[in-house]
Amino acid sequence: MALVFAGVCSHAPGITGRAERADPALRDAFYAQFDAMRAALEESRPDALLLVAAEHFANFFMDNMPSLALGMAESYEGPIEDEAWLKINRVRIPGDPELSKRLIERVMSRSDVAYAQEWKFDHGVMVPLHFLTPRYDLPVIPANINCQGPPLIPLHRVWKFGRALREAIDEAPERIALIGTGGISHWPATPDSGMINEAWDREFLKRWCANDRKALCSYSDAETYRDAGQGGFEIRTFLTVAAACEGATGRLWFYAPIPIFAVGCTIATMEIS
Amino acid sequence: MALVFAGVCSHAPGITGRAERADPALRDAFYAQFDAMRAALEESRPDALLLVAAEHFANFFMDNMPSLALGMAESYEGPIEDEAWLKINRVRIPGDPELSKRLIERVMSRSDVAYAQEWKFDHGVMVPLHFLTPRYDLPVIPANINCQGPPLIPLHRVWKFGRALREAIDEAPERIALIGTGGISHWPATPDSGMINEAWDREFLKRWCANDRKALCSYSDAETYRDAGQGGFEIRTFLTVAAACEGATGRLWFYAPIPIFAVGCTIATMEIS
Amino acid sequence: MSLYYVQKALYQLNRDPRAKLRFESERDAWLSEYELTDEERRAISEPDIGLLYVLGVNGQILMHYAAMCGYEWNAYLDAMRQGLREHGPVREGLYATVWE
Amino acid sequence: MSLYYVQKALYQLNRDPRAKLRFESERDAWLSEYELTDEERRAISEPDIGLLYVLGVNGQILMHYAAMCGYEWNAYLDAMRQGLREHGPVREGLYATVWE
Ligand SMILES: [Fe+3]
Ligand SMILES: [Fe+3]
Repeated sequence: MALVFAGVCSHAPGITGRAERADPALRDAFYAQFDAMRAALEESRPDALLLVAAEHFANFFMDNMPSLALGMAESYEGPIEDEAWLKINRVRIPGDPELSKRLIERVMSRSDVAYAQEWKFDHGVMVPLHFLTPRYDLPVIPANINCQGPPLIPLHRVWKFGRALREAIDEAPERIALIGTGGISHWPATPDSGMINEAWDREFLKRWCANDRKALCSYSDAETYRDAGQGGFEIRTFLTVAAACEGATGRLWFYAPIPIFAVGCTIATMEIS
Repeated sequence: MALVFAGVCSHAPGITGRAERADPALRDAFYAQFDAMRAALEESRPDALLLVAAEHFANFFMDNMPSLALGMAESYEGPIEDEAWLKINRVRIPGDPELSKRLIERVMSRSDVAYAQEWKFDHGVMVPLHFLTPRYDLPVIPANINCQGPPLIPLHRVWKFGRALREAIDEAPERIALIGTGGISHWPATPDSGMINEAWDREFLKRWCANDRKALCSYSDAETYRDAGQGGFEIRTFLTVAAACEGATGRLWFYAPIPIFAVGCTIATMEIS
Repeated sequence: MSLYYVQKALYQLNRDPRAKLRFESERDAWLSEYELTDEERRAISEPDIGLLYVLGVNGQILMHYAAMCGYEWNAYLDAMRQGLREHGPVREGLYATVWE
Repeated sequence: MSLYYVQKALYQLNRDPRAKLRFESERDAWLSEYELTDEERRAISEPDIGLLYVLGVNGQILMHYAAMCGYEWNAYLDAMRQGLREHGPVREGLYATVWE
């Protein structure tokens, strides 16, 4: 059992970039839960953090859009966005190419992942790291699921990916933390930015905490688009973590729509044992 | 049943680029079988050609190396190599983005493919097209399997990809031809260029013609590298076609080592019915 | 397919400092390397953020271009809304998708 | 990881006409954008095809660079053999792989 921590959290450029425009009480309550998650993560003493993200055209474009990708670089740089816009300074984040290679080889027996020896982190990775590993001293292994440009990987294949990741993690001697980061319902970077379907989010989180595979995999992309926006496609990152922890259940630490952050802000963990 | 033709053939820049340096009798016998394959392909009246290739760092590099990729462009350009070096003129080859999209969506239910809306054809695609569709008038849908930069997709997942392709092809109303192109044993572009393990090749082709899934999937990459060189990793393209035609058997039209072409030159088809 | 190249041009602008240099020093030559219609070229060149949105550019690409062109967050949102009023609904891409 | 950038530089030279232009007009500035050791930079710059092979560059990348530098096919093969004699066995990458 090399998986020592598993959870999910929101990302969004507004969380850091437009911090001063949010309701201070709500924002600070959210930040406090990020802090609590950091404490729990640190307490699990991980050797590496496997971060399952849904990047936004920072590395992957429709000229070669992988359904699934895993990083295999010695280090990563981020954010790719303007530092002043995101309010996060550009840093280098350590990787672990040797561990990456072992995980990739193992995952490939189930999932057809792309690998990348170079990878620039966007806000989808940097916002979580800013809160969870603020000294950028924990080796990170990025994973990515295409949630931006259809055709998209179907949810039942996402579930298989989560299972494959868990198998690979369990075979590694290292202590590995797994965090998925994505939005639930949201319409980011569109005229509907700030719209959030709270009822849909709460139903989704209920299914996630119950780790109900069937219910989690039952959303069609058409339904998700209609009810949760194109940002809702990012539930794939949350599904991956649920799949990796199949059999365990989850606990919701925080959920609140914060419109200027353009997302229902979420922190949750899976109880692994 | 929308699959109307299935076969495999060699590719190598020498086949066109160093044609004048080959034994003329052997070369012309090989070219004649390429011509025969073109006639058979034309007789099958395909609407599109799905070409399973193993490209050589023309589009895909280790910054984002997909295990599996499918093209979704309106047209493709090739060769990417110097025209004089390859002795093939640069042309535009029609695609069929709408058919591509349907195939990709269907294949994604089984295999985690990357898609590409832009793709430059290298000799691995252009040499077969030069012989098989010399007027470049048949829409092509390129597929690619990473056979160049480990970690490589394992053979049992390649088999699943072939099965997924067949399912997708069978659901399309179009008449689709499927051709895989790769080397068997060879050590291309190294000091051992021209070396060919004929016994290994003939054993592989026996398994391929028998469409013996177990025997075809039993090669380890270590064995292949030792006995068939790094070029031998390209058996993945041949396996894909066998998998797509599981249950059918094959017929070897031509096999002969031609050292200056750096590969055991092969033409074979699967008897689909 | 033209939308593909509009997005590719902006994608490269977002990630490649050399693309940005060429955008500043030789915009027309740089744009001529992408297969664009006149309307698309104009939308990038001006820039007309609202029209780019209507043409179908993904917001995850567009918002960075808007920021680069000096649009503050609310100005970016307003530009898209203005684009919808001026040019009608999004024509192509993810936001125009009719999901079956 | 240095081999990664050696290969990336040559990969881009093979596929991107603008990279080739910069290679011809401002080779040092262009090379400085890749994380290379002095030996790697020298091997690309001279070019020393044999050394590039020994450093581990994949032949599917290297043969095009050799052709671009004027190496006829047999000269390319000879350069690799000469490299092995001068610099010893391939140090890294696919051809140095010890498969378990
Ligand atoms: Fe996101
Ligand atoms: Fe090849």
